[in-house]
Amino acid sequence: MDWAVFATIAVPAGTAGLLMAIPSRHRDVVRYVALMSGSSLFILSLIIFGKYQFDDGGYAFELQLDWLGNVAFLGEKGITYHLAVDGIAAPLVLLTGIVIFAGVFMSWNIEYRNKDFFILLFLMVGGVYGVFESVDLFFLFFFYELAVLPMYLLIAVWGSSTDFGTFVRTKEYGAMKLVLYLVAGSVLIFIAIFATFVEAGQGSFDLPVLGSVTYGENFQKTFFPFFMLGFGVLAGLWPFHTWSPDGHVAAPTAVSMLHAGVLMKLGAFGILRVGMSLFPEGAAFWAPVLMTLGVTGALYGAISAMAQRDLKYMVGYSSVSHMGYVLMGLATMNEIGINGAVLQMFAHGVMTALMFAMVGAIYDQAHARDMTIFGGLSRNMPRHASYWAVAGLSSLGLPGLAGFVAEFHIFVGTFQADYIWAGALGILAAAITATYILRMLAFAFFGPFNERWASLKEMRIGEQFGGAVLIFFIAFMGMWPMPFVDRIAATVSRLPGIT
Amino acid sequence: MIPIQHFLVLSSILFSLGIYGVLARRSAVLILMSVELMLQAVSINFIAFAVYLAPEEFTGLIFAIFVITVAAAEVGLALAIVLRIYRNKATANVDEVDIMKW
Amino acid sequence: MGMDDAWLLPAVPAAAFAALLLFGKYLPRKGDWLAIGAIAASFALFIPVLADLLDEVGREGFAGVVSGTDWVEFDTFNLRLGFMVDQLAIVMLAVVTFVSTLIEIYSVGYMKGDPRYGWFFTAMTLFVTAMITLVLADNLLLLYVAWEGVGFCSYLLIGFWHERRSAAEAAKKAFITTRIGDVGLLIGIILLWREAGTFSIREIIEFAQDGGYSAEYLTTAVLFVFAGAVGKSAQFPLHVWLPDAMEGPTPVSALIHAATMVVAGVYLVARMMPLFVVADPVALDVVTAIGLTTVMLSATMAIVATDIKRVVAYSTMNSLGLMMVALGAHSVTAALFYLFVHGFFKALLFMGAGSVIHGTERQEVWELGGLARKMPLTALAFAVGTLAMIGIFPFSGFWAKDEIVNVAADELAWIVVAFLVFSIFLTAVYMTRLYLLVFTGRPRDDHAHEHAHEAPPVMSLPVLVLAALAVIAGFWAFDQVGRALGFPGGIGEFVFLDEAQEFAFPVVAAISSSLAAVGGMAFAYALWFGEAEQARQLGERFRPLYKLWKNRYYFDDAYQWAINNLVLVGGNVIAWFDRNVVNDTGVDGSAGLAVFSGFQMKFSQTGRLPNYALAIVMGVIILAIVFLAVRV
Amino acid sequence: MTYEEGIFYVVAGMTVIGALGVVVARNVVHSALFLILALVAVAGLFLLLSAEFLAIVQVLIYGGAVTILILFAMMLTRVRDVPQALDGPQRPFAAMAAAAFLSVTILAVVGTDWEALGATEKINVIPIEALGDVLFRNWAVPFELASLVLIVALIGAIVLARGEEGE
Repeated sequence: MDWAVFATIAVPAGTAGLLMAIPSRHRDVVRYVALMSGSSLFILSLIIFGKYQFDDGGYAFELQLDWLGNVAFLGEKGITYHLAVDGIAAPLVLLTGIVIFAGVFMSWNIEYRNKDFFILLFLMVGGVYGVFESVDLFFLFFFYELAVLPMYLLIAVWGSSTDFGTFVRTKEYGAMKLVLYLVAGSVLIFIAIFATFVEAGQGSFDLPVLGSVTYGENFQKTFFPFFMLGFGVLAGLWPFHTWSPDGHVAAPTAVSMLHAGVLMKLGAFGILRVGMSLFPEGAAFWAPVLMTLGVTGALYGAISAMAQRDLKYMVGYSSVSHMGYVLMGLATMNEIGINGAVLQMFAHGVMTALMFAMVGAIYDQAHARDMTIFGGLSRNMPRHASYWAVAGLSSLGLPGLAGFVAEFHIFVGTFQADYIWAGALGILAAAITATYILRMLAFAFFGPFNERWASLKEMRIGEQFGGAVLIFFIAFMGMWPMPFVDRIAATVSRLPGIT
Repeated sequence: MIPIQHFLVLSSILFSLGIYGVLARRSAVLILMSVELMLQAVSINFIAFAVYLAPEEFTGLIFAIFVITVAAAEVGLALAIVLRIYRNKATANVDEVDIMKW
Repeated sequence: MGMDDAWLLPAVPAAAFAALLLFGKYLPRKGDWLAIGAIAASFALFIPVLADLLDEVGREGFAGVVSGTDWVEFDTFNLRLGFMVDQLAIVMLAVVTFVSTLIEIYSVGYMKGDPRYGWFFTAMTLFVTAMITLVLADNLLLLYVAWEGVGFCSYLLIGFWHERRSAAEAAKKAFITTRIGDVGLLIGIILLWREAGTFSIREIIEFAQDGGYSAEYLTTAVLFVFAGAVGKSAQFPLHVWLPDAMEGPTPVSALIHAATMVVAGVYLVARMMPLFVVADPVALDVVTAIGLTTVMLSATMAIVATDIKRVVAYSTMNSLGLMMVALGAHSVTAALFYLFVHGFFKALLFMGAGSVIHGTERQEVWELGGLARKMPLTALAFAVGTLAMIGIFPFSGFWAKDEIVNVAADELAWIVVAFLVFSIFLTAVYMTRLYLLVFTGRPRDDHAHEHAHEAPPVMSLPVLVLAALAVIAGFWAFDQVGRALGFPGGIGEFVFLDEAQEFAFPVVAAISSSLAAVGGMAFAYALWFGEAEQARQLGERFRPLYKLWKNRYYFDDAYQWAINNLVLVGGNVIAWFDRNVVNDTGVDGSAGLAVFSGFQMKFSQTGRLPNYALAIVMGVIILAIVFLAVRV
Repeated sequence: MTYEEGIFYVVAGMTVIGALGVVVARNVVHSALFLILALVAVAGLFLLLSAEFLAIVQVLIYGGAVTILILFAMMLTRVRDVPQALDGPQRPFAAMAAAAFLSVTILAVVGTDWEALGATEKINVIPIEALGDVLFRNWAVPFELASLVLIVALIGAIVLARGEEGE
């Protein structure tokens, strides 16, 4: 099955190529090609996740092709196309498969240049898979950029602007801010990658090779922040989070789903895979800072979400809040906390994708996102309301759904790492989450039915199906987290510097 | 017995005067003339190095020949450009031609 | 079938819930039979478990049977789906399984014709699953899971008629208020784990008894745990959600907000009682103080409440406060005994109130009256419930409440006991008032009165069963009764903290509390019987007091004010900060700075050749100097 | 002072005077004439350096072609007709830059140990046959390329200077 990992990158790239060849007037052909590709990615991801042998937590599905070697400053294995999956990447690969699969359903009704939309979408997905699966820093960075850049066009062309009455947040603004922010982050990453490369002196960008070197303490302390901030920007690290609400709100549904659901995880994944595994001492030194920023983000995002009236802004800020938990988990530097962080990446990925999908589903019909003008929608849209409820309850940490398992691990890890104040504030933020989720449900779906929205109908069958897939995984992880925990824990326990 | 330093100092003086001319003069034609002075200085250097340092190889001399060749081409082209500017802007003063800004 | 198979108790309703959720719509009668069957099966399964426990309980050192499996585990971290059966759990289980079976049957009649009939039973089944899990949990994590689960079901069921704005708001209020307590509970649980390295309740207790925790640490932790109990059991200051929770259908109020879920807080404290004992005495003092405050607040508010269900809700708070006081006197026996009988008579009261509401479609007491003739069975049952609640000999409430007064007299300050006795007087006043206004006197709303009719048998039968239990359940206090039923003795020899205690009739307590109760009834009779003129005059005379009680001590207003002016404003401030300071100033500002400096710097591009040439020469000179300097 | 040095100083003096005249003359035509002086003097230096061929080329190309071209350009642009300042406002900076450059280069010249680099005491005479031999044997391709450059420059100059149709 070693080809499976390669295929997850080849399939989106091939889909993009194939779509280019289809004349754009065949809209349905484009849709079905996208669906085929999305389903095959979903199946491939399931295979990778299922077949990953978690006994020792090492790399599986390894594939290493030479690309550049013995040139200039590069050694024998200078830059290799080195793909592999470990226990941390496996759930995230699965997450990507789930979200793109559901995302295709949510994008079914796009009429405006849908061919180009799917081309860019699949390019981005290929990049995402590439980041999770690359074990070579050069290609990791390459795919990282590939995952970020199509976003600009996707938002600027297919996005939507928000009118706040006194001012307008245009989609171009959102797109520009998002891309500039993320590119600024990658500059830091780029510097740190080269610094590591030079310091290691192995003439190789291969992570296992770089990981076999022990770096000086001062070097680690100097360059860990580069990774922490550079990747952290994509993970919504406070106070570099403001691209997230504006960008997500401006983006079209499937892009929001992918971006909040998967791309933000790239950041946290990068901190863990590159920063913490190469620089354990640096990470230990900076962990209190990361913890503080993570807690601040968690609380701050939750409180901000409470003040939002726009559904999508609420979800956007809740992403900031939940990614704050992920960063808290990473900052604990112990196995429970980091397990929790990875679990939270998965959990937040599916539930935030579901939320964005539901916002999109209602926006398509109502062309409004202000929760206060709705009311009693559950009468006409009971499924829609219950999907919202599942996503919301998962995010407020209701046991039995994915969010609880993840957040609980993070809190326990935080307490274990002696950040009692941080853990307590994190739990408080979860209570605030309950406030804004229930407030939203009460505004939009409960209470007396607002006749203005009498024409709204239940979601399309495709949207229902896509949402049901996400719900299945939310419930699955909430009820039976062992398949995830096994894989994650096996790899996390191998990380250096973890207590 | 002239030591090499004599030639080098002389070429320095020539080059510096060329610099002064390029920076101080306004007319494009005068600037070109100053550039020629600088090129002369370079040629002197080349030949001096060739004669003093590596008499068995003729690289310096050959470079000087190329310098003269290219300088001739350069003067021809540059003066054509000056004429062109003069026809368009009715001046040959470089500080009056400043549309390539901002 | 024995204690090892206790996991079946929650598993059966869980399976029924899954089936109802997925296929409920397609089942005949929307699957109510499946829900009732599953819960009845749970109750049936409870009996062999009980029998097994009774076989074992006499053995030396018996401390419950643990079974179950790992849920999440890696390295040394381990979360279990573990179940523990011991005396405490059994008493709770008896109430939960039995009362919920009866209430589900009752609901068939009460909920008939509701558009979401099937959903009601689905949610109720989920609730029973979670509640049984809560009772059986052998570790704090599973307990927390179930704890949140029952809270969520409570949210669903309070908001069952969510088209009503008030119901949607009440559901939200209940969930968020209890959630605040749960923040404390989760912190407490993790704090306990942090030192002990296990979530297992038994191991934590052993760890604490071995002195594993420092006193301050343990006290802090148990107080956090207690915060969870405060939220769930509607204790002061998180009590505000319970009266509003009456927006739910009456069977929900009976099951969740009287008999089972709200006593989970009491159950939790009883479970963790060994920790409270080891901790600083301050912890138990806090429990007592909070319980007593709740008792006094609820008893006074109930006197002026006019909604039949709200009065019963206040009486529930009153009872919960009493149980907390009992726990404050570290008497698990008294608390659990009261919990046991309370489950029956409070469910009875709610179901009686439900029958009234069902029959008249009114719930304001001033619109009711004289129903005793129209609904004799209900009136009888309600009377039994009222007497039990007041604590009149020989109804079940009498024995349980006297036990509490007795332990309080033994363990607590005299002022506490005085307040308790006074609260019994108040209880008698408001319960009698409720009964008088609803069932006696002249009908105040003729239309409602004419339409009033006795509830159908499917509703009145469960009520009568509960009424019978409300009369006799208290006799379990006697050793003879306990032995006859197969228990080692009365409840004091079955459920206890350190050592079994034989039942001793507390004469002084009984007399004083009976006097208070009878006095209260007489007082109420004098005020409210007939046209209730005296009551109105009294209300006029003590206008400020009346208003204070009527406005529920302004707690709701204060909280609403805090939410509006502190929480929401705080949220808006942060959102404003994010938009204007972080984003517009920080982010757009730095972008603007770049644009501005670029705009300014472009003027250095003069477009004049000499300037550029000068720059080139300067550069060359500088490079030359650098080169020379480096070479030298 | 040997007789060789005497000639050097005379020729060098003429070069410097010519160059100075180019950059400071108040009249553009004077500047051009000074340029001719400087160029011819440089040809003399080439002779001193035993590069007779280059000296001839220098006189032919610079002394003849280039100066004529420049004088033509002056005529066509009528630079001399309009009375105006010949120096820009940047002159003080120009002087400073030139002085700085001069000091840096002289420092470099003086500070370098030329003997160590293999400089001979006297001028080595380079036979012109050998130069021709190398130029057309080893440097044939660049030489041809140089003629190509000249052709291109010529065509470019014509195109630029000719002006648009109808002008």
